[in-house]
Amino acid sequence: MSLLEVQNLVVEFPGRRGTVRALDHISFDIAPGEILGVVGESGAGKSLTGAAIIGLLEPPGRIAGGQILLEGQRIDTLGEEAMRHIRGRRIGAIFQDPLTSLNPLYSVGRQLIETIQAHLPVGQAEARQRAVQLLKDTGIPAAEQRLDHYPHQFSGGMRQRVVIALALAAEPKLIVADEPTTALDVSIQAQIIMLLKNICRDRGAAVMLITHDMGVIAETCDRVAVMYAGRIAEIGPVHEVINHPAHPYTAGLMAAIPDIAQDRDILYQIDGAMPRPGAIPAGCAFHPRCPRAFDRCKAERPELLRAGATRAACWLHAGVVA
Amino acid sequence: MLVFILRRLIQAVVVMTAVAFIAFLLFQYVGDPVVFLLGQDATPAQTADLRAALGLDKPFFVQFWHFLLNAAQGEFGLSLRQGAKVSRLIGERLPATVELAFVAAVLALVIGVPMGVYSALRRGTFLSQAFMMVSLLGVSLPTFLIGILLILVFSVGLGWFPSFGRGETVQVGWWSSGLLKADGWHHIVLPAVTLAVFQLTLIMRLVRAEMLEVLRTDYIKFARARGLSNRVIHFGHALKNTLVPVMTITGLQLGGLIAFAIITETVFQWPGMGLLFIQAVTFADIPVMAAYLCLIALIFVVINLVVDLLYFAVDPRLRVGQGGH
Amino acid sequence: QTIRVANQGDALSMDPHSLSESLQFSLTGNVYEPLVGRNKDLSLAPALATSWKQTSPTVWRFELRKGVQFHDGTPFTADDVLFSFARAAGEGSDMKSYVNDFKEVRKINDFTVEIETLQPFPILPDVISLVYMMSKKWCEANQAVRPVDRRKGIENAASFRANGTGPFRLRERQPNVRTSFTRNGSYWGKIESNASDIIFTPIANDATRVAALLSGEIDVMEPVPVQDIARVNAGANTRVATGPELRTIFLGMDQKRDELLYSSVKGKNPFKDKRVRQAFYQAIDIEGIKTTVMRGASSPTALMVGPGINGFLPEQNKRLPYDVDAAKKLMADAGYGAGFEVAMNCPNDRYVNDARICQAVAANLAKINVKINLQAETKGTYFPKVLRRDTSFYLLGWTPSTYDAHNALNALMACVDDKGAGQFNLGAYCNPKVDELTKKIQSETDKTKRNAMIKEAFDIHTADIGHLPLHQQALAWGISKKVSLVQLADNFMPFKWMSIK
Amino acid sequence: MKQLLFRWFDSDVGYSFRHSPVAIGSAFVAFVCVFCAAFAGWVSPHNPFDLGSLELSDARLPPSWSAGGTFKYLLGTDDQGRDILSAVIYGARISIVVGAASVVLSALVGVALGLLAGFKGGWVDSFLMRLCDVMLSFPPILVALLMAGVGRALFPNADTTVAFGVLILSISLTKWVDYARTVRGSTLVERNKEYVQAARVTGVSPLRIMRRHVLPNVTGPVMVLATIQVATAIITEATLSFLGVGVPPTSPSLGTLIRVGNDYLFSGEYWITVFPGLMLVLIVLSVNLLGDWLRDVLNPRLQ
Amino acid sequence: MAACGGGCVNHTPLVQANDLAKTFDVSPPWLNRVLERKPRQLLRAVDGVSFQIEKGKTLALVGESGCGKSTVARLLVGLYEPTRGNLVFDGQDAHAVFKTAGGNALRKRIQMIFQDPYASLNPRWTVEAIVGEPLTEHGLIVEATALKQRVGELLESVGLRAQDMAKYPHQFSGGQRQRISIARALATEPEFLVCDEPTSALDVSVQAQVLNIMKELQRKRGLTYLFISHNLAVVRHVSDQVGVMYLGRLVELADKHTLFAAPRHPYTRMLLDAIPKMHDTGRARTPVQGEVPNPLDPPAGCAFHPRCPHANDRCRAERPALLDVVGVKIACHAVEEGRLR
Ligand SMILES: Nc1ncnc2c1ncn2[C@@H]1O[C@H](COP(=O)(O)OP(=O)(O)OP(=O)(O)O)[C@@H](O)[C@H]1O
Ligand SMILES: Nc1ncnc2c1ncn2[C@@H]1O[C@H](COP(=O)(O)OP(=O)(O)OP(=O)(O)O)[C@@H](O)[C@H]1O
Ligand SMILES: [Mg+2]
Ligand SMILES: [Mg+2]
Repeated sequence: MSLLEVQNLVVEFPGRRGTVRALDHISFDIAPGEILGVVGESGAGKSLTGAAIIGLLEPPGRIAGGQILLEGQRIDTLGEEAMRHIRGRRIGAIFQDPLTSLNPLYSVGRQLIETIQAHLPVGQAEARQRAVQLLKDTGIPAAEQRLDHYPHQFSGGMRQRVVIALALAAEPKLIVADEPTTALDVSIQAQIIMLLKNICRDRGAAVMLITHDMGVIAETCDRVAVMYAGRIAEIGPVHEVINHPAHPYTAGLMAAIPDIAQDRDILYQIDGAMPRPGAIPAGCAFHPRCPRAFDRCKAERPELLRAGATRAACWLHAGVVA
Repeated sequence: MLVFILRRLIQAVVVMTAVAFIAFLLFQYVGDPVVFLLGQDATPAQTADLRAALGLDKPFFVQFWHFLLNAAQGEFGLSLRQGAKVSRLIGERLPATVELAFVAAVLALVIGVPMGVYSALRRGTFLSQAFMMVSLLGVSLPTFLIGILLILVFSVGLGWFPSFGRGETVQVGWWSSGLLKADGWHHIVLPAVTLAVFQLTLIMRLVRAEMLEVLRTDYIKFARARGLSNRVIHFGHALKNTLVPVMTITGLQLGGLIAFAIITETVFQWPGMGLLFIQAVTFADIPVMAAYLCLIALIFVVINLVVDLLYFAVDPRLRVGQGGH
Repeated sequence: QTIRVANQGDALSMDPHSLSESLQFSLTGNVYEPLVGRNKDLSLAPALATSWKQTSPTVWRFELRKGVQFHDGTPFTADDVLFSFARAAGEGSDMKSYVNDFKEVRKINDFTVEIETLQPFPILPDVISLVYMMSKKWCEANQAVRPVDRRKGIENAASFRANGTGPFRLRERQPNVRTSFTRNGSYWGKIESNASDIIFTPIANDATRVAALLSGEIDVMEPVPVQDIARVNAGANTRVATGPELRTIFLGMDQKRDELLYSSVKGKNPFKDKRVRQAFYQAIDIEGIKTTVMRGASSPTALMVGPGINGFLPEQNKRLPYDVDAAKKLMADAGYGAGFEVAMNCPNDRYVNDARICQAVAANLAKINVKINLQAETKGTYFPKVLRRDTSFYLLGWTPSTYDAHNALNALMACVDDKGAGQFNLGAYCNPKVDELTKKIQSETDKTKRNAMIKEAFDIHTADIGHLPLHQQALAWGISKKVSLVQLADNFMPFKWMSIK
Repeated sequence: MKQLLFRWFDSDVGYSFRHSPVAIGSAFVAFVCVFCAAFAGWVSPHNPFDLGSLELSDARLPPSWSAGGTFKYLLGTDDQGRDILSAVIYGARISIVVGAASVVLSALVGVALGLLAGFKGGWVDSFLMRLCDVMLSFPPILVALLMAGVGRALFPNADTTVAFGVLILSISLTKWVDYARTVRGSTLVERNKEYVQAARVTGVSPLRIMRRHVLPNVTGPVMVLATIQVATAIITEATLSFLGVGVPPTSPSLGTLIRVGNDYLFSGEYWITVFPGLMLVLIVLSVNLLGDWLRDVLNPRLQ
Repeated sequence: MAACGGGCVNHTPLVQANDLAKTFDVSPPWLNRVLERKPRQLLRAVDGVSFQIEKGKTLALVGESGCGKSTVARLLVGLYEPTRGNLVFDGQDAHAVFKTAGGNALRKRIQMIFQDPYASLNPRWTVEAIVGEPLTEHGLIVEATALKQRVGELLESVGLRAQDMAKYPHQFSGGQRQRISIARALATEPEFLVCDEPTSALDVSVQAQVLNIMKELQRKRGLTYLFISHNLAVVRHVSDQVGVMYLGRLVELADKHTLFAAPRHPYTRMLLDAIPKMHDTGRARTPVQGEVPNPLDPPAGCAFHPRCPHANDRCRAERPALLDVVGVKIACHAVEEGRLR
């Protein structure tokens, strides 16, 4: 059974010009221990998906359809209090900027201990013990002393390690990591990704890794979902998606990335820009930019269709199924 | 830390000299004390005599220099009008004002902060809207009108509270306290409420605005994501962070309370420094006015210093010298 | 029995010689006493002197009361009298003008003193009724030989403590907060009061003071704002005692400058024209001001002094009629049919409803096309300005401190010189006849002759329309119905005539 | 113009305005107040500043609906026979003018100095900020009180206009500090934004950068501050006139009217103070609410 | 400069930085220094950087955050005055010229493109005003219709439409904004463009659009670029030469092909190694340890030695100079000594 199952998730923002649909019928699942990458352009809805899963959509955003199942239990309809026990305990979260994710006025230890005690029935001393262990596990030297330091006394990479420790404090089975390395230096990014990957593997936690960086996905994930304009364009095993993209958008994206290993005079470019939510064209959202669009794309919205080892929301693959 | 305090002290001296200078400059224009000292039957010769005797005929800078010299020793001379040492007059009046401001500040904080927190947490509910409206009403009415209305209702109408004065006081050293007797508390209610209304409004709105900002920060979002309870998030994480910026403004407001006390003290015949000052203004009692303004400046400086030190206590980021990047 | 008394202001000091101001006299007058005091009708009464007579035109002899003790127990003798007059005449005293004309104060024996003056001084007993007697011994022991000397920055015990012979002792003094008195058990006379303690509190704000009376926190207060008289009278436990006050409120005009300051008229001074002054006079609806602004608590007057002042004659007190048409005509005759514009100076916290009187006057004058630029301001800035004579048209009030018309003539109506004559004659009205009469009145000892001269001087001034007298404001004391007291026209409040049920 | 209006209507601010009953209500009230005040001559039944028209015999009449009231004076008259309704309308005009003028003045000074401090930095900045500290140690009421005294001494026989000038100046004298600090803060932020650097790379002169680039981008907070300060300025003016240094009594502002009316609270002539008080509350409240709303709308973090 | 007719290859560099350095004084206030006996604190943001760029070529600077890349850029466009060293542009000492009346003429020839497409355009101006500003500022075009015409051309040259000039920046996407920035930079027809991370705030698809335009413009107009980035893949795509910076100094300066084919400096190797490889998935890398040291208190000797696997005592004590090693400039003792190849 999958650990997390998202079915036809719809997220809407009621706004001044009517309701905007920011996520439009998203479905995917994550198996226990699996790392699912989520990529896409800015504004594609990656963070929203994560926020919807941990139940932290910012008002006025709301889940307007579909369901989210965690270990078979439906969690999108839970009340605030019930959801609180899931957050942290069963789903951990990591955000982009480690500096702003930590309360500057409290020591790292206090934040760790309060998280542990919020979920686990342990005393002060044991909680502290666990906190030290967590810091050690995330590779922070001299964990014992560092526990009483304040966030500003840590460097960027160290802070993100602390954030990871906090997310793992109550041993959740799923981690939603929203661009955990974007704010970090290139050299440190690699360290953090490695850490995340290893520590989750050791603890058997599944990860939903949201990122911009195809390279990171390629290195870390088992499967990847490519998002476009609030929809999933393609989802499948990582090397399949990267090496044999089924959706023209994925293909374009891959071709647009300059390669460290080879020279190209001109990069492939997808003209135009991703539509904003609220101005998404009928049919396939990508069709105005798609070099291979045909009539059906303009009229009908494609579902995720099987295309080889992956599934893609593209009418090009309609025949395969039919 | 020590250096920091020293810096502030030096700044304080500069600020206070500037205050004294401006104050002194202004006093040249607010009236002529000699007219009051001499009564209606004095001859011009007497007037000139007294003027010379008081040093009022000297050039401005000479007068200012003398003033500074004396002020540096904490001596502001005799009140022109009352013939008493200014330091003593102020010493007598200081406790009344400080107690009034203190009670008003506590009132404003104790009511204002929870109201602000509530209206930030429950944005849009009826009660929080009502708080906002009521608070606005508080700033829409001039203080003196509020004072008179309170007297009209609670002293004359209902007879619950006295309308003037401090009531019984107890002498503790040189400090005369009204807060050690029930009668003193009885007397302080109306003036303190009057004085608190305006500050309460400000504090409430400030807390609300800051709290709303803090609630939007990443670390609050992350705290939610860690599954902490709302109570811990709101009152542990958010409130503490809210109070950091609120502290500065509140500190300034406290200084403002003492200044605003002028009106309240006038209305309630509260025997504090504000009343002393207003009386001094009407009679152009320059030494009293100058001393009062310098004292106010000093209070502001001290409050600012205390606020800054509080920052050190509250905000670990300011405690320097501990590793970091 | 405690009586709680409130006043708009406070005495600045407890030193009876430090300031010549009526509230200070009134308050210290409960502790200290003069040689010659006053009865309930302000007529002279024996106090520390039992009798006095003029032994020659320039000499007055006083017999002192025997067996009188100061509050500290020292007996009162002629030495104290000599000391007190010397103190009043000395450095730092504000009482100099009262004893200016003294040549010498002589001790005849322990209980007789003589005062010799430079010129004949008919009203000497009146004049010294405010010079209070202090104890020589006590003053010397307490470094209070001189009234407070601000020059040296030295405080003075007499400012905060008091040792007099009066019916009440000063118990506690907190300037501007509270001053309390207790009954003097060993007073030489009878005290017509049942009060054992008096607590005096200044309450500056009118509304607060009224509220305190209404809510029973105080028993006696002064003044009641005129608009609240009805309310206080309607109170279950309170009433207002009203009566005429000695102070006369009047308007003055600049009659000296050739070009009026702050006016639309250029090159001349309309106030030099009597027709203009009279037009102003007749345009003022003094009865209207009495009923609306003063709520009846004033008596319109045609004279510069009021009843209770020596020299006041009721038959002289006839105002020109209020007549706008006549006033318009006078203006037209004077060549100002179209009116003019002039600034008017007015205090707003000195006399009863002062700024409102000015407003009403301005409104009245608007009817004869005179546009008034009213500058109402606090006394702190008002007085320095008008005393510089930096004014064209102003409102002022005057109480002769000697209870004698000469004081008013000399201060308000005499031509301005540099010896103090006409010092408050801010518009510099000057009629040599009046000047001459004033000088004569000063030293005339024959009472009838003297009064005739006063009458003549007033007649001339009235005919000249030298000033525009408005009214005597009324006293209005708010009193708890439990309290009985005597209201004096000079607005003094002797506690010895005050009782409480 | 029409286009501008339309663009405003279509903008976020316009949208939020249309959907906020509070904003609409308070804008309406504020507009009515300002309108009445601006056209006081036509709106009000009498001219309370024309002393010649005052009848002492009509003094202290109650409002028309009370016994003894007449329809000639809808809201009654004061002790001078002044029609309260007209006095309130004219008084509102004076209060609004004083409030608005002092805000404009302090905003001009404050914005200019704030820009200078933020842009120049260095000792200019330090000096100006220390100056602000000094100003802050003077409570506004005190400064205004002293300034008003000074003004009177310097222009002893000033006519009404100069008196107003002094009043406005004394109120502005403390308020500019708020603008200076706000603008300095925003300027420091804006100055380091890349569009300013782009202009500098192009060689645009600092003065021009300040005026054309930085200034328009710091107007948001200034606007918010200004709306709220109009209200406080009106209250300050009222308080000053309570302390006896306000506008001349012959042309009373709302504050003066309230202060004068204060004296009649015990004698039952409530209308002399209540109606000006209501008007004051109405103006201050509506302006404050507008300011609040504006702050919420312009604050991107609260969107 | 020697006159050179069309067709001849000009080997004199257009831009020549000689020992450029910029030091910021970040000392605590005077009183603190006196009382706490702390010395003046100087932050050497750029510490002796020299390079040359030939006309029509692109030099890329890479390095971690805080290593001084932006400071170099600002030095080049005259936003900062160098503390030491100078910049020779087309034979003139640029910073000397900036101060004279002729400064504007030089500014015209050097323009800059910024990182943040949101902050680099004044939100209250129309695109027309933004792009037109350099033109009016330099007095190139004063007449309104001509200005419109020219702005339209500029917009079209970066792939936007002329009609777009009436819009405001917020009506454009990030990529489009960056194109507006480019149009503005091109308005004065500069020869040298300093691009400070022009694509790091952009999505890959948009990045491709911007990079393509930049390359195309370079080809068409013979522009010279200084291109700053921390993305080595992008650098490889756009540059001719690459300089690697670490803590304010150049540690390796080489031809692009040489550098990517055979990185010499351990830091360069580390950077290259840190990049996730897309097409051989699953390969575990050993990421380099440690983080950039505090620039206020840089390590003695070679600033990289705390993180360097090849560091020895000499590295800890002696700072290596940037030396020519077979056509590559390298500042590393290990390479110099031949310990590393
Ligand atoms: N509070 C909100 N109100 C209205 N729309 C919103 C809100 N929050 C997000 N959206 C819209 O939802 C869409 C998806 O946003 P999301 O933050 O999930 O994007 P993302 O893929 O995480 O982008 P990025 O890579 O920039 O983080 C965006 O187009 C955004 O405009
Ligand atoms: N104006 C300044 N005052 C003081 N220090 C500065 C200033 N500008 C930059 N610095 C410091 O100089 C160093 C280099 O900064 P610079 O902005 O050049 O780095 P960068 O390589 O561009 O980094 P990034 O990749 O983050 O843009 C940093 O340590 C920075 O803190
Ligand atoms: Mg996101
Ligand atoms: Mg940079």
